[in-house]
Amino acid sequence: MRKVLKSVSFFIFLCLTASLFLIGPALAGGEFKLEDMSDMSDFDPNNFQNPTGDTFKIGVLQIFSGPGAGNGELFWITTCWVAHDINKRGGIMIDGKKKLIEVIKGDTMGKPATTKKAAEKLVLEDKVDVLWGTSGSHLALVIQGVADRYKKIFHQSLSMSDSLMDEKNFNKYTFQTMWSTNQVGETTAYFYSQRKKEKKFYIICQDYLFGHSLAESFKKGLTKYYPEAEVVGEDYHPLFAKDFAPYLTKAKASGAEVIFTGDWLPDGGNLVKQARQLGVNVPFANIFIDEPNALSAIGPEGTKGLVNLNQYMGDANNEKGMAFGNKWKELWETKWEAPYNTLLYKWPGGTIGYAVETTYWMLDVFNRAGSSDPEKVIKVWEGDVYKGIGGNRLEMRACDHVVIRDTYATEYVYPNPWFTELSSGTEVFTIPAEKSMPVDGARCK
Amino acid sequence: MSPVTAMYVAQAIHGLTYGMLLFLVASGLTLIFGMMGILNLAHASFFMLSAYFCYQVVAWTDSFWIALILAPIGTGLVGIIVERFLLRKVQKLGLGHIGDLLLTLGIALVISEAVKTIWGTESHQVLIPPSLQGLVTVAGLEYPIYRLFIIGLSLVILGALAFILFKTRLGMIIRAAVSDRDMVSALGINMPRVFMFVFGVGTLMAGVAGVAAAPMLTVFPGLADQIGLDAFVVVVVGGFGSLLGAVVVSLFLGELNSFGIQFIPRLAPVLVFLFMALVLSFKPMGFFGERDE
Amino acid sequence: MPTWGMGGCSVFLEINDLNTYYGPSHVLQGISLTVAKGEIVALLGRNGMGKSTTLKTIMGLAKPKSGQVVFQGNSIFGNPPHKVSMAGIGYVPEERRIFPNLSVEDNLLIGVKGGVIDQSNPDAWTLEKMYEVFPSLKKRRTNKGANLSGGEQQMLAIGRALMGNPSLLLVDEPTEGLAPIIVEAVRDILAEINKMGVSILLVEHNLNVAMSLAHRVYLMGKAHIGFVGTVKELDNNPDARAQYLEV
Amino acid sequence: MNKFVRNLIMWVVFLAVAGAAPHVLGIVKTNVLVELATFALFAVSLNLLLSFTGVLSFGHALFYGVGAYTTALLLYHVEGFPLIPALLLSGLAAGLAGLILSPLLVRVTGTAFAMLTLAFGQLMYILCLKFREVTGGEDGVAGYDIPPLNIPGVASLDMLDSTVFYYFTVVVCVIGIMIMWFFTKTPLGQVVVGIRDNSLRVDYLGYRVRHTKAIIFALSGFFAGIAGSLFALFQGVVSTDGVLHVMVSFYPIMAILIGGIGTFFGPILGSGILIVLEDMIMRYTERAELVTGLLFIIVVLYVPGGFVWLWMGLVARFKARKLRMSKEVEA
Amino acid sequence: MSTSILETKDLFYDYSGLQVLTGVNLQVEKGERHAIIGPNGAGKTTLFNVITGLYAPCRGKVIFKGQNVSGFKPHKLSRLGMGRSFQITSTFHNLTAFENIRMGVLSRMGIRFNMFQRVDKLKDVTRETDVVLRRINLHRESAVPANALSYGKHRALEVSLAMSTNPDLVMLDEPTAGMSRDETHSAVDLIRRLTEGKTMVIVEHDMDVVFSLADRITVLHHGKVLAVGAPNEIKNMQEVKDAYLGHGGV
Repeated sequence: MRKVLKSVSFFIFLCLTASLFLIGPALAGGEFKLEDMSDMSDFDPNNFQNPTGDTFKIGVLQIFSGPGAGNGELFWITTCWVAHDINKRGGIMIDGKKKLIEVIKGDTMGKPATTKKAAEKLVLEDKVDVLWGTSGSHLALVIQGVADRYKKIFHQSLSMSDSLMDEKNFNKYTFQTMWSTNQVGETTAYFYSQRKKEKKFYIICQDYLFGHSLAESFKKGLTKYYPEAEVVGEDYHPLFAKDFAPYLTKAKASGAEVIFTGDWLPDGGNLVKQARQLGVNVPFANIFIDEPNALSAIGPEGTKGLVNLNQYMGDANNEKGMAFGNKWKELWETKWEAPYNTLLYKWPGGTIGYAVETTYWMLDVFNRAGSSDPEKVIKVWEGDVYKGIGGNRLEMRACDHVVIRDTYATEYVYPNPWFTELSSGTEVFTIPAEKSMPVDGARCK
Repeated sequence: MSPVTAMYVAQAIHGLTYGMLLFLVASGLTLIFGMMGILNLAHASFFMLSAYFCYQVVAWTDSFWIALILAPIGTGLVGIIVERFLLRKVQKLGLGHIGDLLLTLGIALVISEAVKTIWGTESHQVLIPPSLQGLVTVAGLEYPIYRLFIIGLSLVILGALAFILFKTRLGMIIRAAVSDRDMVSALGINMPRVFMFVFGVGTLMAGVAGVAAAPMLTVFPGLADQIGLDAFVVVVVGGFGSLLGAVVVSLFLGELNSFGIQFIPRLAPVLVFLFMALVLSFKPMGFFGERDE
Repeated sequence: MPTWGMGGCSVFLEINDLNTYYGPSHVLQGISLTVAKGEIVALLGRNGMGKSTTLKTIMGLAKPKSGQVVFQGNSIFGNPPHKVSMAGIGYVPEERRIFPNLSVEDNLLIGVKGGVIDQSNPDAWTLEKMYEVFPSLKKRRTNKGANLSGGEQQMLAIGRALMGNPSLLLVDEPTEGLAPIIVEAVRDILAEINKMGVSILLVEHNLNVAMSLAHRVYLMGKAHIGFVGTVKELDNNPDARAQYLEV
Repeated sequence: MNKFVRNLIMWVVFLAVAGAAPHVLGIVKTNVLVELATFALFAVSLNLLLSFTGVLSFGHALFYGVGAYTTALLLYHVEGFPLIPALLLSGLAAGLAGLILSPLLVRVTGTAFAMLTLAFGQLMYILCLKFREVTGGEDGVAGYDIPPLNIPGVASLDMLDSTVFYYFTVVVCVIGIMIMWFFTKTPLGQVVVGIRDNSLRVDYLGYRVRHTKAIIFALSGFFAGIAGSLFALFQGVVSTDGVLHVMVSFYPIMAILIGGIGTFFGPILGSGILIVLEDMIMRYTERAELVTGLLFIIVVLYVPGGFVWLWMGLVARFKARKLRMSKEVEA
Repeated sequence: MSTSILETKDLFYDYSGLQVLTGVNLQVEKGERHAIIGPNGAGKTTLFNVITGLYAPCRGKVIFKGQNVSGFKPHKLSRLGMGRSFQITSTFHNLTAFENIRMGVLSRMGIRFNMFQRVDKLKDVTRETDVVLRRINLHRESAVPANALSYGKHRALEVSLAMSTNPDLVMLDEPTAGMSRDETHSAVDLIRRLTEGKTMVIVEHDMDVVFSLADRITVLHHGKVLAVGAPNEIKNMQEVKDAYLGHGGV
């Protein structure tokens, strides 16, 4: 009797395993479907209502106070948006029942010590299921530590440093959906190598680790794809610098045709603004100077010719992305109040776009894992492929948990369908994923 | 002018622009210290506050020029209120620098939070007025009108300040008070009121700098950080209470910034503090300073 | 010769039982004195007895703890210096305290109440009148205060106080450290000012000067008044002199 | 005897409360206490300068930073470096920094001292940003393992356990603060207090003021370094902004001012108020700095000198009243 | 000559151009009580400051116990056996009377850098301090902070502090400044008792004090020594009277 049972169960086991192998690939991977999206007309970011009861909790770690508090606001709306949408769809399947999504703030204040405290509070007191954030690789590193220690999934959605997932820092609970500095460098170099219009580059970056590694990766990218190009000068300025004129004067005198900058705001905006004021009309290749409020102050003329490099251009890329963007824009026009009524929030372009997209992905992964048990989630997310808002392919590299995806470049023109106040990109140049790969983590070698 | 010469000349003028802006902030700081002995940690916050006022006035009236007048005045008024109702009380308590320090740091924090509460946390933009946009070309050197305007404006303020200090009775009183304020009050002059005025003027000048800087920069809550520290260096190196020191060191730091970036960009910020440490180690009163305390 | 004595409308400045502390040090222990209108009163005594402190306390530069200070019928006890000054008391401090970085003329002008010279009042001090009385200052009117000689500084300090048209002048050690010839000049000027109707409370260590100027004398011992009388009375009282002044 | 009993009771209460805390409060709040203890140690070390030597340092973060970086770099580069030596070496490194700077620092007082320390602090901050090959710049040093505390033959304590680490921190901080307290009671401590009150007189009594000051800078630096080392162990990451930023220097000053300047235990009270308040505010508002700012203003206006003085004033008033009442009763 | 403990030779000092000491020759014999008097601005305090090492002389020499000590720092002079008090009370005002005196006692015992023992456990220091306090009649106020003492007692502490290192030569700068008559009286007693068998130099304006204490008097005028002599001689010198009472007398 026993034997029979044993063989039957073995048989069943075999069948199950086989079916897993057969069905697995079909199951693996999710997709964002616009038609599934709920009616968002009642979404109010100013008064976001968290569900109560037994919920699935996202801990959003960002700067919510101090000088950088604008960052917090920006990403708060993106996570709330996704939560609202998913909640209206009924939530996600966790441990056999549908759970609604709750979003909880964790204020990093931009400081490592506060970040640790905030992350630990989210994990231990609020009992979040996943940590989400954050700008600043030194802060991301702190959160990785917390994630590792308390065995929580950390959806690292906003930091770009390659070193975060290298052999030293890798931890299996962290998944990096933000592209990395190496990808930026290769993307930029590849774009210019295909265009073959400009040959002389000047680098102006912020004087800290991120700025330097971005500059390095760009130079590496040039040697790889565009050896005939020349870097005619490079400068690194302190964060929140006041006067960029000395750098710009040097850049102008160097005869550069393009200035490559990794500056984020407000530095990036000030850089372009002061360049135009100084009559330095060299185009900037950039990743963060796509903030419409800052650009509108420079005006359509001054923003013409800016080349923006991005991991997400759903708004311009294709119909699907456009459709999603229009839904967002309608609400922006009709519903939202300050601070969400400025140009920054008009289109879910670069920054907002990828934050929304990868948050959908993350929730989809949990849904498919059917559990918030990290081990199960890791199994699902490693090697997972997801079709994003514009139908673009996102792949989570199994060996080191970094995203592999196509990247994009666009040159700003005027007029354009998006803004009347500034130039913006219409034509998008796609850099295939294999041309802009994240650095191989140790486990991938 | 050859392009290389043009570059150097341009760098020199950049240094002048930043130096003059710095002077506007530092001169108030040094006057307040020289006369009242107050180490005002909130001074740069007034710079930022004025930039926000400027943004607001431009939003209401669409005129940079009205903002250029109203924003510094508003800032000066806030300064006067702070002096009259907070600083004066604290000075009476006789806690010395420590009291001023705690108070002004508190004020700095409150201002930066108030700004966020009123205007939000994101960056705001102020445009250069149309009449000051564009470039002028002199001897082959293109230079933006607005930056020249800043230099001109600062010179006007410097001139006005010099006029007040050296040609008016009030200036006489201020100069006398820097060396002996008790004696001044024994001559029938209401020193508390003079203090209030000086504090108001000091913050007003920081306010002018704030408005002048607004169109070049972004108005955001972290606006005050770097210029505040730089202004401190100016005051310390120039000598507490010395306007001449403030002028000289502001311009020096401005040029150090420009040419530091030109020649040794990686070390420019180190230089500033190394310079300050050296000066203080061997001349604790600063270059033009007369008094400690 | 003005009358002196307690009470009456001629009493100009009246100090009663004044106590002042520097920290724990009780530097004035119940000082009482009066100055009548038009009078020169000398406050004498050795160093460190509290003479300067008495003047400073009247002026509001030292904070008194208790007592009365009545000037022209109004209490000025505990008033800040500028109010005391506005009430009509001028102050010529010990060591002159000239503003070193101001010109001579500015040093004078800063003493003008409200900054405007009252042209309607013929008795009001003007720069012209001042230069008449102090011709040496006229020559050096554009010089910085720091560059004056001791005598010139003393003249300037007196002139500066006079520019406020005080009716009472507190003068602290005006002849200290001056050459004999200058001492004479200072004495003459103080006498002249007094003739113009300004009462003077004088602290002086040079007995010669004090005795030749004053109508009345107070001698201070440690923190207290030890002797009051006319110059003549002091002359006739060698004990008091020996106790409070001499070697 | 009375005093002895009172002290005994205080210690028992303290040990009971401190011992029970992690079991009552949970990890997050226990970690707040760890932060508090470290910060208190840091503030007391600064207070050795401010309240006992009478000089105001705007650059105490320098020593804190040196301590933190020493620990981080030691643990990062030397496999299996033991805990206590790391802690002590960090303190020594910071103390050494104090000694090295002392020839310049002893020459000045007052504002000049404040500004000179500010300059050195900022110089260190910028140098650490620039030498990113060593310090990791903005990102800092991370990814080092916190070694267990090995007491040979007795136990090996796992410092990754929050509760264990809490006890460890509390013990280190209490010992550190007690040593500093002890120091203020030694002859040299007396000389230091004398220097604050009247450095010229100290000179005239035959003491070498500058040497004495140098020792106190080194000592203050040592304990600031220990505090920095604890920070490094606790955070697992040491970066310029975290340990060398100018606000790191200002914060303990605020703690001293709020707690009670001129007293030994005031800074501990001040640290408690600041840290606990900040933790509470952050739970309810994003305007934490507004509350801190208002706190500073209110303290300086209404509690000048800090809460310890307020308390002592109340006690004095209470005693005076009791005395008066007892006299009335007698009458 | 050989008996003089302190000597200055042709001492010059000026404050940025203002000549204060213009060649002072002073001799203080071992064991004597020597007073320096003179009108204000005669340079008494400056002379004190130059002798005690606060200022270095521009020219001339200070010889203490046969050694040229010009330009020596105060702590060095203190260790050689010179003490001083100040005209403006300069104690450790926040410390108690006991702690004040203990500062001197510690220095005398050479305990200057000890940070390994509690100071209140140093029995001999405590005992010695108590002895001093009793001698100056402050033992009842030993726990009172200096600035809470009555003025007279505070001054007494000032003088005692100068004596607490047990110097061979003590320099007292106007020890009775600002005291009431009664206080002055007891201060003179105290000084007399404390300086028994020591050498003392005193600057004083109160002539009662000077004449009741001093064995010898030096009169300083315009930065120079005007006269030296026993009290009675000085009293009767015309030039001294002139210097004190103004030109020509009354």
